[in-house]
Amino acid sequence: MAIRVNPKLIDELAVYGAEDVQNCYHCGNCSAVCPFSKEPYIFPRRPMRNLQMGLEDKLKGSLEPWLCYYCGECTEECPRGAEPGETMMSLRRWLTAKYDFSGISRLFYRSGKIELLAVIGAALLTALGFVLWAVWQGGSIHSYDGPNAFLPAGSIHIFDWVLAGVLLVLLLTNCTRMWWFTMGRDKTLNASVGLYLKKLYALPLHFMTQKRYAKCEKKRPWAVHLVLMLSYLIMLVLIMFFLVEMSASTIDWRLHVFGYIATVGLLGTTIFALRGRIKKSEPLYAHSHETDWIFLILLIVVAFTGILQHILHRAGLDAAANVVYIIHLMGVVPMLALEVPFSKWSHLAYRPLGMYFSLVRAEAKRRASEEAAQPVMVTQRVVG
Amino acid sequence: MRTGVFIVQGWEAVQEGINLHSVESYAANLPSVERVRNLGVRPKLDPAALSEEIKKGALERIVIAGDSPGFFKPVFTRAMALAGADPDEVRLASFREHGGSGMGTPRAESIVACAVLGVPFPLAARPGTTATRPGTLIIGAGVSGIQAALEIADAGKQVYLVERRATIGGHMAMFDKTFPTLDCAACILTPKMVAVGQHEMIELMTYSEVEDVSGSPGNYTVRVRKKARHVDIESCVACNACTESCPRKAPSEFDNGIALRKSIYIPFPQAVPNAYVLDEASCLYFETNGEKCGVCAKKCPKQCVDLAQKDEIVEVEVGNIVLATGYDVYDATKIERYGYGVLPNVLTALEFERMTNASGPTGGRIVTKTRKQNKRTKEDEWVLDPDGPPPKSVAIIHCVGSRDAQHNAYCSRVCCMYSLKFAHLVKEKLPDATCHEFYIDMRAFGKGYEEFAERIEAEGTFVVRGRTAQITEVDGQMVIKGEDIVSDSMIDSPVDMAILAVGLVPAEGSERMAQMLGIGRDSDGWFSELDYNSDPTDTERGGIFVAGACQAPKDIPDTVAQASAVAAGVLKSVNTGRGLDSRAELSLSDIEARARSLART
Amino acid sequence: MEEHKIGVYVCMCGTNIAKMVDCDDVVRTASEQPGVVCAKTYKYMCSNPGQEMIVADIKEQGLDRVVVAACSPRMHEPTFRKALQTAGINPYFLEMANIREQCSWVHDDRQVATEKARALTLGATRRVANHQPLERMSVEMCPDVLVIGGGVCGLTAALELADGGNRVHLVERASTLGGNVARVDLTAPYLDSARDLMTALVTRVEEHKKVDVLTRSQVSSLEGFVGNFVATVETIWGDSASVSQFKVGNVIVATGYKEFDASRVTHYGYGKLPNVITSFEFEKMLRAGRVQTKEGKLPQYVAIIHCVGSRSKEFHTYCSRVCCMTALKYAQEVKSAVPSCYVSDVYIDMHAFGKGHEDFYRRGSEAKTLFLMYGKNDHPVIRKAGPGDDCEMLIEVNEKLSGEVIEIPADLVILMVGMEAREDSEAVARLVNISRDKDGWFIESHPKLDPVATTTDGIYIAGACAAPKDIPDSVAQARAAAGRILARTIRGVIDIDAVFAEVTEDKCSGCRVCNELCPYSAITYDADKKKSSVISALCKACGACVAGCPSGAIAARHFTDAQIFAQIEGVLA
Amino acid sequence: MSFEPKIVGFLCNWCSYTGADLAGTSRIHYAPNVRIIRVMCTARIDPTFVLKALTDGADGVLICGCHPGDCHYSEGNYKMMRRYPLLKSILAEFGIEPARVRLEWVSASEGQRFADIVNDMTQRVRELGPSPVRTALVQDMAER
Repeated sequence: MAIRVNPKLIDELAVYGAEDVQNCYHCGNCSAVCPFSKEPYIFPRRPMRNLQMGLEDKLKGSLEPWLCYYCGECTEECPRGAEPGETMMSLRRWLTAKYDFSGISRLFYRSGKIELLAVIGAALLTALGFVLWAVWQGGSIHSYDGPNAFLPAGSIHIFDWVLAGVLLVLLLTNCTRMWWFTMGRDKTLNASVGLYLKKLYALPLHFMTQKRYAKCEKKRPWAVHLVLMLSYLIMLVLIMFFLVEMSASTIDWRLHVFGYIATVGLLGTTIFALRGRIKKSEPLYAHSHETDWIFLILLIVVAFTGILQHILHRAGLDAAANVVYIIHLMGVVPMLALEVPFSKWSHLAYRPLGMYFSLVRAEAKRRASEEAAQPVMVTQRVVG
Repeated sequence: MRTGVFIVQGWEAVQEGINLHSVESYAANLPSVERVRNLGVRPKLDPAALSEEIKKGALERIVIAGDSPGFFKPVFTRAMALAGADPDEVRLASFREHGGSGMGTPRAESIVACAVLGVPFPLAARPGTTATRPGTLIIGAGVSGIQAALEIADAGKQVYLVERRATIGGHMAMFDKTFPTLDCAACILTPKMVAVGQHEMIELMTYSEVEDVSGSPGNYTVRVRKKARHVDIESCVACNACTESCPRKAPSEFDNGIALRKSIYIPFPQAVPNAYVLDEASCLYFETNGEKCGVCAKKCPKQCVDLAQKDEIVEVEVGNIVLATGYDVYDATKIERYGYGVLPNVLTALEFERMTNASGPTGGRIVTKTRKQNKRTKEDEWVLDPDGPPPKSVAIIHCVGSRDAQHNAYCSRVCCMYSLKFAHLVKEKLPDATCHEFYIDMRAFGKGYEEFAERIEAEGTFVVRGRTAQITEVDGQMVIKGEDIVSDSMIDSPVDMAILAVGLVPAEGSERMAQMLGIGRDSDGWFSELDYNSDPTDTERGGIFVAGACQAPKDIPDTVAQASAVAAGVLKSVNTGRGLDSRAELSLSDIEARARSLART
Repeated sequence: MEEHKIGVYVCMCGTNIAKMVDCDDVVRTASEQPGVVCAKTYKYMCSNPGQEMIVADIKEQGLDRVVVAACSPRMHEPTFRKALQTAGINPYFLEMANIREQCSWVHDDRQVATEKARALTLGATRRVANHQPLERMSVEMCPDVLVIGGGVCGLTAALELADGGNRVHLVERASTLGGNVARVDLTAPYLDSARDLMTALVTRVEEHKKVDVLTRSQVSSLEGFVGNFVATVETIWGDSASVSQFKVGNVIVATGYKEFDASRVTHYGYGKLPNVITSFEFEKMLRAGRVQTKEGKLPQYVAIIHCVGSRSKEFHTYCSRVCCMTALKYAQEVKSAVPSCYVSDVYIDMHAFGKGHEDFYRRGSEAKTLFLMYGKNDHPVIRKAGPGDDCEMLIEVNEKLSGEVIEIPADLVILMVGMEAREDSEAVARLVNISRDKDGWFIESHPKLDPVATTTDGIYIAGACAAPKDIPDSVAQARAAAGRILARTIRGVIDIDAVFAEVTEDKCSGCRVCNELCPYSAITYDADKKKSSVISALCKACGACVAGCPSGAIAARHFTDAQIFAQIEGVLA
Repeated sequence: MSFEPKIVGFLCNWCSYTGADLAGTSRIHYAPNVRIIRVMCTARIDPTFVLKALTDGADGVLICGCHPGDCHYSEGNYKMMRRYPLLKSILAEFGIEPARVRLEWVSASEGQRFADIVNDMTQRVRELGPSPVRTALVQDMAER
């Protein structure tokens, strides 16, 4: 059955940043220079083709975008300025929007304004909420910790867990949708639960190490990305499990040293990324979607206020520390509540998943073809 | 006729040097012009809105002015139809088409004037004639120059044929076979070269370069530097004694560096003139300012080696000048991913032409380079041994330096076909070798080309759609990486020889030549013709013609046709004694006046 | 038969001959032949040194007959005849043995190939002994030129010649000048105005004092030979026809092409589906400013299909050369006329090879034209869309760049019909006595080095009548043909071949059989002498009369019975 | 070894000889048994040529001209066509198998066709064996 092309999709994707994909005349250069392009996942050319022709279902079901790390080799080598790298990035944005059932991320990606408003809104609500709550539970603005602390760590900790729970639910539903689009829906694919379990190792592995990213010819983006990731994780762990200890007035070096490292990591990498995007130093930074800016700004605000309130508290300026703490929360809440499930940071989940699914899919296909007693699909074809 | 003039700015940089404001005000003052509007850069035009505008102004004629106004014609035509006006009354004032580039604002204004008056520009801007000398200077003696020279000389008219190198024949003389008929290039070219050498109406100046051109159409004075050849063409009998005695070697230009020649040498056995030449650059005698060597002069039995010879400047007076300077090939070292110059068995097309040529360094054997120790330097180096091992698999890579925004955006027109020819030669000489063509579009457009392409595939060459991205060496084995698009697979294959189908680039010195002759070059550096469609061989300057690949990449039949076409341009002026003057010289008022008078009739 | 001093020269042609024929062996056997005083081989006999060797031998050893065993005489007979001339002997004392095209290139057993080469050379050696000295005659060349076809090519040629001072008779079948280009609105790749181009040409031609334009006319006969043709032209005025006759020295055939008839292709439903149109029909729409469906609706989807009738097994194997660029032009024009429209362009290979072409292709991409690639002989299929679809038609394509079988929506389909030889090309070929290739295009005398001349002296072909061509290439060829003619008319005289038939009077019985046999009525009968005689200038040396003459009174110069008998003996010895 | 016939080919200059050249330029291989003699037109081919060839030891004679209608001299090949049956009947009287003499049309663009014809004819004549004329001659020699 012939698939109906949709010439309009290319315009839709342009909104997500794929503005030059029509220039591709399919010389195959990009797929050839890409260190990750291996059968059965050949890209960026193939996804670009599907995009040009508007084969929406194929794109929705494709894992290739998640296998691309945007090292920019393809874009640099493209003879026709079709920006393969940026096209893959845009596809990731588009997919994120497709995975999200609520449609919120679609809104965000289609208009930076809406996202900005949402972020500001969430921030203000957070501020208002915490202040009211602080006043109601009789906290004193002049006390950071102790009995009548303005924002007692214990309660914040509970709030964190509640928020985390909500996020997890949102994220999981989206991930399930991702699974359905890319794996579940495909009738031809019979991947046993065993197979899923067998390949499960890939999930944490790639999540923690970004090991594939290291294969790019350029190492720096990978390093930056890794540092950012790890710093974030450390922070997450500290906040989720040691918030009380962290905000206690006595410094426990066994914990705080991690806090400081993570803060430096976060600040360093975000500043580096910001500088890059402003100067467009790498192809990866050449095109910046609104979402990229908002995300970076939030991150830097959070990191900065995080360390600042800590310093102020140490300096005994509790009132100032509390104010900064509020600002800090104003950054954290939108970032976690909006960015993670609906926008840029959702790829924290989707990329490793994509990697994981791709392994399962490839293996399943391989077994199928073996059963069909066809020649084994080789990942490298030798000519002649 | 109530006319509206709309100015659009499109793609090219043509409008640089054109003051659009002055064009606008000029247009506004033309008779019957009701409305002048600048629509800006690449405007998005809505036919409905335009038709309203036409209705409001009750416009009966539209003139679209700009570098490529044609891109906006259909929308105006439709708007005219919607407005109930005559859709045929949409006229184009194309700055690019009529030489707006370089000619500046007045030219642009004159183009607009013609369009407004409904007169085709070429009619109004037709220069008068001027007395023309009978002699003709042809610069470049490749197949194009040779053809033009013979055509003109056969009519009994004097031709001065200037060639930079020591022999005529150009690139074609280097080729083995020619597509699609596969007859050997030498077989069809050498007779013509011989004819040129023997022709009493052709004064051949090889190893010479044009220094300076002065004068006006029909009456040019050209200074030609005859570089010191140090060998007397007349008395040299090509006995080879000098070469045998010469101690120095240098890479052979004719063999594109895959073989060495002595410092005093003959480019190739069938060279015309069939005489030797001494290359000062590599000569020991000149290196030591005459202290050492000079053996060739002593050894020459006819004493025709003259080491004291100096460059000589000669002046010729001609009526017409023909540019047939041809092309150079793209420098493959600029594309590092293909490893040319690093990997020994990555060849350029011309190198392969010489290798597969029966009279080439390997006697026509297709072999891979072998590692040998250099006697003197005691170092290992890659050498081309005629008895070396033949490649088991050959990859031919299309579009090297062509169709690529990072190198040359244009298509070089001949590479697809000569690549197919290479595949045939490989298959013919090494039936057991596998041969792959990696292409983007197979451009087999000429008479018998498509059939040729089909035949090559039938011969067992694998034709793969997908441009190879890189050639690397994995423990001594050359490996190419690419995508086989149609079969949806990645290619990561060992090959023994890779041939780069390098594109064509304007010949070295084209820029200086253009300045000297006062003609334009396009954005890619090729000489600009007077009119893409109707005047492919004339130029803005009277009495100056372009023929063959120096105007844009071309294959042999098209080149030959252009050469003969140029002969027509030359002969008609020589025959009547009067040739066309320069269009470049025409003033705005001349053109406008002519347009007005034509409009009246 | 008097003794001769024969020289035999065997060319190795690099390795073209040498790799399949043992040239030295051929030389050995040849040198044993009676009369052969020297026999040699050389790498390239046609090269300067090669020719000089022959000249030297003739001078030094007093050779009076020469055999060159090399490539086809069609290639180098003139070259070597010239060499003989320079050496001071009659050029017709040469005979060539074709041991390349008809031996080394077509056999794979060195021994038998050598044996055959030996035989062929022997044949030539025996034949050449019987050669007689022949003199080329020269007749004067009429400067006037007949140009057949009033398209861009014919017009350009006419102008070029007229500007050169020659009188030109321009004959056009139709009632107006302009040909196919006059049907086009804009030209690719720069979208320049084809109308301005044509107006300029036509105006100049009509104003030119040296050009006689004959529209509604066709050449009914062409008598005579190069330099002295007599053309008869019929002009139809309403229902009356007038006949004019004039003398011309040369003829340029610029009859152009005709577009492929789309209704021959069934799978595109042309003629059945109302909104499937040809490129020329679309040109009309553009000129009228009405880019719309038959129902008068604005198309939302336009599809352009390449290579209709070209590059296919069923119709024409060749590429029509201009369609790709024209298609890209339409893509631009549709986008301009109907900005909201989606254009898809279904092609095989994008032939964007000329100046500015690739850039134009890129602009097509920038305008978001959807380029879809189909395989040769795996053509798309068009069907009517269902009521549910938002389009008139659906085109099914096996798309190569994605490997998917896809359907393209279309409200308007433009078929890029290729070029083919005109129906009257056969008649024209016969009229001016030139040959056509398998596709009906006129054959040039050499595809590379002589693209505008033909095998018939004085007849030139230019433009798309020789093979598909775009405007610049046609114009170049038109000028090339003009250049050729100018070169010859300027000299004023031309040499005609010395090979023709002649009657030995005393043998002639006056039976007049030959008179009827001659296709060129070159044989006249002298009633009182009761003898026939040949007008050598008209004779094209076919030899029909020679073979037909019952009393063996007619001899074909250079093809005498004696010569051919000798050759037969030679090849069989 | 098997008997290899000698065949004389008379080719017209404009179509068939060019066709044979094309077979060459296209490197189409075919049997080496044919020795080509160029004539301007098949109309030039006098029946005596054929007889001469056969008596001089040819086992077969191949005559090639332009396709009907394509003759460079407009109708030379028709003249040959008319002459051909006549020729055949004469040969028959001499007891020469008709298959030994063959008239074919080969155009300038039919290199492949020319090669096929040569191969086919060579095969047939090979099957026929040496020409009776030739054997007769040999006996004649022997008797003397």
